[in-house]
This record gives sequence, structure tokens and C-alpha cells, in this order.
Amino acid sequence: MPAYRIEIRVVPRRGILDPQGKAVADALHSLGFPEVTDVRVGRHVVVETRAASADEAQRRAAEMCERLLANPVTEDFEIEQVVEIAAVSAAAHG
Amino acid sequence: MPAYRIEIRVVPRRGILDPQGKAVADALHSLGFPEVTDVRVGRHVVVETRAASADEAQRRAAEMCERLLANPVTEDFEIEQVVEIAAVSAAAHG
Amino acid sequence: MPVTPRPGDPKITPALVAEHGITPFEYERLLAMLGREPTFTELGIVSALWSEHCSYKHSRPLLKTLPTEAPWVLQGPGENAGVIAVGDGLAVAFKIESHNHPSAVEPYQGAATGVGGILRDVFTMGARPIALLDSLRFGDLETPRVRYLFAGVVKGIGDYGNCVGIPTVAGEVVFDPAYEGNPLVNAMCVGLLREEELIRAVAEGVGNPIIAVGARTGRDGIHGASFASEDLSEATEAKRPRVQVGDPFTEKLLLEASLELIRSGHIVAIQDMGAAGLTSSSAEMAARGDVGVTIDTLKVPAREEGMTPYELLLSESQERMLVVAKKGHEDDVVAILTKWDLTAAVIGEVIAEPVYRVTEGDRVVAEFPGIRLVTDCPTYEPEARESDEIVRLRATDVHAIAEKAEERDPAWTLAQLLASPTIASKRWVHRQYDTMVRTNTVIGPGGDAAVVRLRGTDKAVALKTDCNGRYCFLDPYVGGMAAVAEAARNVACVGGRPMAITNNLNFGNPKRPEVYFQLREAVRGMGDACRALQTPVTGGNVSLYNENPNGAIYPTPVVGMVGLVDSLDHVTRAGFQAAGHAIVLLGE
Amino acid sequence: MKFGIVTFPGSNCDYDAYHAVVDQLGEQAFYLWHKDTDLQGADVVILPGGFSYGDYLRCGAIARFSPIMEAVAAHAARGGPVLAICNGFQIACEAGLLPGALLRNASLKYVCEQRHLRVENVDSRFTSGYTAGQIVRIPIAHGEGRYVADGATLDRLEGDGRVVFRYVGAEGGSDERANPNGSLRDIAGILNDKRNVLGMMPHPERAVEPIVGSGDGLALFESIVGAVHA
Ligand SMILES: Nc1ncnc2c1ncn2[C@@H]1O[C@H](COP(=O)(O)OP(=O)(O)O)[C@@H](O)[C@H]1O
Repeated sequence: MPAYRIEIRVVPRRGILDPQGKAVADALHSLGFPEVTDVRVGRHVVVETRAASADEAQRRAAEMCERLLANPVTEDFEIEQVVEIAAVSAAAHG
Repeated sequence: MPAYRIEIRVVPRRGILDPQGKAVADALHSLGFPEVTDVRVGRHVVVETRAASADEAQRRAAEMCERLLANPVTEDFEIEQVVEIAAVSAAAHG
Repeated sequence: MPVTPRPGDPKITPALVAEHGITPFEYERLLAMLGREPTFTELGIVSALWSEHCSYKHSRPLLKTLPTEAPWVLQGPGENAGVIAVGDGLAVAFKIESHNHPSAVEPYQGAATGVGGILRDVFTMGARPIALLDSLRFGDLETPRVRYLFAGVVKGIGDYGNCVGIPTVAGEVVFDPAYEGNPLVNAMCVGLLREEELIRAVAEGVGNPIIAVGARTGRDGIHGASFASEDLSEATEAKRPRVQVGDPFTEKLLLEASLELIRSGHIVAIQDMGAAGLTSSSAEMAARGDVGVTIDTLKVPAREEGMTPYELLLSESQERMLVVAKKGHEDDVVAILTKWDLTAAVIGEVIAEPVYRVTEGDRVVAEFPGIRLVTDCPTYEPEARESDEIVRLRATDVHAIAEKAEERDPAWTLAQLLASPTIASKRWVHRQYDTMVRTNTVIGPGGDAAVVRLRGTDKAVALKTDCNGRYCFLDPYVGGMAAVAEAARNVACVGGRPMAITNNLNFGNPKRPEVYFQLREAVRGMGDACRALQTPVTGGNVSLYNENPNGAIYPTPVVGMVGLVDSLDHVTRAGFQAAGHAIVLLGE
Repeated sequence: MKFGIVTFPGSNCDYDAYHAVVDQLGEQAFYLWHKDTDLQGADVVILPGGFSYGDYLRCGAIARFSPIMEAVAAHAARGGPVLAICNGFQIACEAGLLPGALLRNASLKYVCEQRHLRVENVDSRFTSGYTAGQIVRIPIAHGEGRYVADGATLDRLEGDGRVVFRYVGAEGGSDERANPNGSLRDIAGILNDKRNVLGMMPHPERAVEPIVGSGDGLALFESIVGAVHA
């Protein structure tokens, strides 16, 4: 089965307090980036997996997000891209 | 000045142990995603800002990453995209 | 100026009233109080203030029966926290609070914000928090959902307390299928102050400015108070966006800023904006002082644009406080908050006219006649009847149950007991808590009660939360007594004299006779035990409607006890100390 | 002798450091506000534990830009002693006062408990009061204490004798369980190249009185006082 690398972003939903984003925005302001108007900090998840097709990989990734990767109460996720890759480092985590 | 949304990913450098990625991979396996071969977890930062041009926004974002958003010892960053946006919620963090 | 609805406000219909959890009877009371139909904003205010969570409408008559006085009690029920004197001019403030419903929906944030709220209740008395405790109940640890809740709650409590820098020193964790779907997350905070630093949340002084302090107000947690007053169901799931997110970093700044403010002499009162946010804090402060207040929602620092008065009043955004300052000292207040990178905005003032008024700029969007907003809420004493099933269970002769062969082997029995998650070591939990920060923890988790030294003296406080829900289920009167007695034993075992308790009454739906019976009897038992041990009740919290379609939780009246250790030499640890010591069994 | 203890927004062990110095050591201490720009004559600077800026983004990443940090860096460059504990260690790494970085514990969990450390080098102004190879009991309390650096840096640290504390078992052995956070080479504390900045994850200021768990950290403070007076 072909191997894919899937890039997923999970960010705090708008309207939900993001203390981390606020702290980073404040820090950027005092570091000489006053032009910054908003910052949100989320997670970037890279999943390497096998699937019959890119579509299938995408579908499974959405399931992973719903079940585990994103908190449905506070976060939104987006599957940024699904790229076919040559080989998977199956041993990566043994 | 036009407003931009910049999407930035900051990921642990390869070779540095990523226990969170491993924990997520294990959890996905036990949740019925045995096909997953590797997971890495980094940060996704969304910055809303003003700049004279998209190029300028990109340049400033790279500076933000170098100074604050990424740790040069352990992380790599990538500016994924710079999108012009209609209006910025200037009051967001007032 | 007359009260006018805002353009775009929904029309007041019986359906809308019901959606706000207001019964037709209560709506009649509201009409009588106002002498007219309420606006949408007013309906929201009343729905929050008359919710079970804020009004104690099903428990107040019972709570009145509890003993609340002793020479050492400086502040009994009715304030943000109770306060007792411990000698040397020092006093201890303490209170317990539940965050059961929020934790069932989002365990990490639910538990974290529970800790945040109870910390604020204590430092708004002028006390510096010195210890946190918890009391947790979950379903069967074998199910993935329970594991998720358990892990999330523990991490939420730990992350919040650790970050603020208050040690979590004791608590309890029980697993039982009775709590499946309805975890209980109670958090207790204990603080230390000098007697003269005690400050109460009583608004006074006509013309004094009312100042909103701390985090900005967002749309999070709107109607959290009424949400905490209903059964958990599918519909509750749909209310998820009400979840609040905690920011312990801002809390730490707020803690330091508040203590500095209180000691500065620039303010007359301060209160946490907890359940039902701005509404309940302002109305309660006004009611305690029997004064009027007026608040302009346009002046409330908002996190999002276009927030309505309804939203600003009911938001449960965390890490906010309401302050009544001395007139003319506004700038001093702002300066202290600015030092701590916090915002402060004058949003209203204390007025002579006995009304609770909310404006949006020039428009009056809500106005109630004075303290009746708080006092007119009806109280209920529903029918109480013990369920036949429990009577039968209690009558069962346990000795008649046939013994299994392996039970004759003490080693087997011991192994069985130790394998029970409720009995097993809780190190997995408290290892994630900073138990030592502030370097006063003489005995941390793992023994009986915790012992926290009072720096600068030879004294310490002994602290513990306790309850046995199964006892209470089988006999709520005895169970209520037993909870107090168990806490007292734990406190005594480390060398502490039991002084006072706070309590958290976690029960099911009080409108069911068997639940109200449990509540009534447990409170009676608790009161009798407190009278016997001379440990008055200085405050607490009531969490009802802990039910899901499968039924109610065990009645769980959690007791949080504070004891005084007169000398550090009296501190006694659990655990065998040396070979050759005699082992003595005390009691029957 | 004067200890200046920096309070960042979110510091919470500043108070503990203060009491260790004043009550147990009998020396002077005062707090330095993060927005200050001078050290008010402090002989020794302590960067205390806590959660500066909530540990948001990365621990220490925001605090390192506090105005006071320039004065701290100048003090360190002059050879002045800096004791960076827990969050202070993280800040010092972010600020480049010490090499490497501190990442999330391998267990992904915050851990608070008494731990055993071996004093690897007593030839420093922070450890001269210990005996070489002494096993001490000092608590840890952190969620992000996994020390990492590249191999060359680690070799240099070891070669120069700059690894001063290592996690060990109660008997001094190193097995996997002795290391609470996955730090490379079991590193618990390191010195900078001039040996005047010590960064450590364990909390010596919480170990200065047996009644609250251990007195083994006191010798560290006494070493500092001895060195400055010498
Ligand atoms: N179980 C109880 N026993 C005694 N007093 C209680 C109990 N529950 C609540 N109280 C008291 O009622 C008062 C009102 O509670 P309040 O602090 O407004 O509640 P909350 O903090 O939940 O908003 C408090 O002083 C509280 O101590």
C-alpha cells in the first residue's frame, strides 16, 4: 500500500480564550513587532501512514482528528495536505 | 496598510526525541489506526499582522520565528503561507 | 429613565422563559417584583441568579440548620470563603467548590477552572492561598471514557495549581460505577491572612466606583450557572461552547495584584466573577451592602467585538474580579493592576437609589428593585421519602452472605483490597501535583491529613477532604456524620485539633423525593457531627442534578476540614518509624 | 552578602529562594522586578522556579527578553554568580547563558518528588561544600526538564567537568528509573564555560530544612557564600 505524509493543523477555535496566543502577541509587541494584531497557537501534527489512495488517507486522517487529535470542544482542525511519500520509516517508533 | 494572516509551523528537529509524537502514534494504534507509521507533533502559529506587502509580511514573520517563535537548538520552522485578509480584529487583544 | 428592550432582543415568550430554566411560578414572582414584563437582558440576569447554583433554592432551608458559630469563627457562611482565627493574629480562610458539570464535558479545562475559581474565593478575602485540596469521584476505571476523564481532571488540577504556585497537599479519589457519566470534581483552597487584613465583598459608599479587573470578557461559559443546575444529557453536549478556558498565568498575576490592592487601602470590597460572572458578583455585593449599583456594559473590557449586555453580564470568562474602590482612588487601583500587566476599567458605581441597574451607554437595559433580585428567589422544601430499595438494602444481613473459600486467606483478601483503584496508592495522581512549593508542606499527600506549617510560628494547619458516598447511599444521616468524623480522625492523626469545616453537597435531582431525603438527612448528620466535635461550618457549596439517564450519583457530602497543630512537635506521620516499636490498635 | 532574586510574571519559587537565603543561610536577599534594569548591588543572582509567562510557547522563551535579563547577562559576563533553578534554568538556556534546551519530560507528565542526585564535581563555587560523588536528596517539580544538547556540546560539558549534578538511584546507580525526565546522560545540572552560572532542574531551595523533606540543598547555598567571601 502506498505511504502518505499528512500535515494537520489544530488551532483553538475563534472566540475560545487562547492564553498562549495572547502571551505570544504581547511578547511580539514588546520585541518590536507592534504591527501584530492577533496570534493563535495550536499544534502541527505530521502523520505518516499507509492507505489505498490519497483520498482514503485524507478520510482516515479526518477520523483521527475527530477522535483524538483535536478537542471537539475547543479546537478546529484542518488537513493541510496529503503527500505521497516514497517509503515510510516503519521502524521510526519501533 | 493591508492585513495578512500568516501560518507558521514549528516542528521538533529530526533526531530529537518526540515523546508526544510517540504517545499520539500509540494512542492512534489502540484507537484502530494500525496503519499509522509515525507521528510528530509541533506547534502551529497563526499570526495576524499588517505589512506593506506580502513579501514584507513574510520577511517580518521570519524575524519573529528567529527571535521568538522557534528555538534554534531544537526546532525548525516554516512559513507555510501568507494570505491577505480583509480586516483585522484590531481589538482582539486590545 | 425607563427600561427599554434593545433592538434585536428576542420577544419574551413562555418558551424563552422555560429555556432560561425559570418556572411559571418563578416567572410570576419576577413579574410581581418588576411590575412589568422583563427585558431579555433581565431574563438572563434572573435565570442566572435564580439558578440552583447561585440561589441555593433547594438547599438553603437545610443549610440554615448547620452550626456556624464558635469563638474562633471570624467569618461564617455568606462570604467568598469562611475564616477562622488561629492565634498570633493570624487567620485561615478556606472554602470548597465543585466543578462537576464542566469537568464532565471538558475534564481538563473544567477541573482547571474549578481550581482557579476556588483560589479567587480565598484570595478575595485578603488571604494568600497556601494549600489546595481536591475530592474526586469517577466511574469504573476500566472504561476508556473514565480514564480520559480521570487523566484530564488530574492534569487540569495539577497544571493550574502548579502554575499559580500553590501546593496541592491532600485530597481523595474514589472510583465507583455510581459516578459513571457524572464525575465529581471538588476543589478546596486554604489561605493565610493577618486578622486585620480580612476584607469582605460588601459594596458600600455612595459614589464609590465599581471596577472590573483582570482578564477581558469573552463569550465563554455563558449560562454556566444554569448549566450546572440541570441533568447531563445529549442536550448538554450541544451546549459545549459554554466551556471556559483557564489561564493560570493571568490568575497568578491577579492573585499578586489583588493582595497588593487589598493591602493598599484603596478599595472597600472585592469579589471573584465566578458563576454567572458580572451579574452575580455585582448583585451579591450590592445585596450584602444593601446599596444600589449601576453598571454600564459598554465600559466592560471585551475580548470580542459586538458583545451584547446579555453576553457581557452572563459570561463566565475566567480570571476576572469585581472591585469597589474608594472614590478618587481609581488611578491608584489602575496603577497596581498595570504593574501586573492586567487591565482595569471603571464600569459603574455605588448609588443611593436602591436599584440594580444596567445600562448600555444611555439606554437602561435592566433595572431591578434593589436587593430583591437576590432575596426574592423562592426556596423549596420538596417532598422527602426514602426509597424502598435502600431500606431493603440496609436491612440485609451481611453476615448471611456466604463466604467464598479464598476469602479465608488473608493474603488473598489483602491483594484484592490493594488491587482496588479506590484503595490503591494515589501516587500516580499526586506525583503530578506540586506538593512542596512555598516550602511549608510538612506532610504532603500519601498519609492521613496534610500538614502545612504557618511560617513564622511554631504552628501548622492540618487539612483533609473526606466522604464515603456508599455509606451515605445506605444511610445518609450516618453517612453525613461519618464524613465529618473521618475528616476529624485524619486531622487528629497528624496532630491537629479539628477547628471547622467547609462542605460540598454533591447530590442528584432534589425534586425527586428519594434524593431530597438523602440531602436532608446528610445535612442533618453533618450538622450533628459538627455540633458534637465543635467544628462549625463556615461555608461550602451545593451541586445538585448530578444525574444522567442511568440515575443519580451516590449522595456525596464532601467535608473539607481544617485543624490546628499547636506545635510542630506534635506532627505525627503515618507509617511505621522503626523496628522494635509496638503496634497498638485503638478503638473498638 | 546580597542575593538578588528575580521575579518574573509567573515566578513562584522566588519566595522559597528568599526564605532559604534569609531564614536558613542568614544572608540578605531582595526581589528584583523583571522590568528593573539594574541588580541593585546583588552579589549573587537567583533566577527562580515557576512558570514565567505561563510557560506559554516554550518555557523561558518570553522571560528571557525581560529588561532585567540584560543586567543579569552583564553580571554573568563579569563573572558574577548566577543560580538558575528549574524555570530559571530554562530561561538561562533560552537566553544563551547556558547551552542546550529543556524539553517536555519523556513521560509527558509533570513530576514532583524527592530525587537523588550525585554531585559530579565539587570544584565549583556552587558545590565546594559537598564531597565528590556525594548522593544528595533534592526534590524536582517540573513538566519540562528533559535536558538536550547536541553530542559535541554534551561531550564538551562532560570533558570540562561542567556536569555537576546527575540523576541517580538511591544507592547512586544509574538505571532508567533514576532519570525522571529523559534528560540526556541523566544531566540534572550544568555550569557555563566560565563556571559562574549554574543551571539545575532540581530545587535546592526546597531542600534547606529537614522538616519539609530534606536539608541537602543548604550546602549549595553555603558553597556560594563561601566562594564569594573567599
Ligand atoms: N453546603 C454548604 N454549607 C454551608 N454553607 C454553604 C454551603 N453551600 C454554600 N454555602 C454558603 O452559601 C454562600 C453562597 O455561596 P457562594 O459563595 O455565593 O457560592 P458560589 O461560590 O458557589 O457562587 C457561601 O458563603 C457559601 O459558603
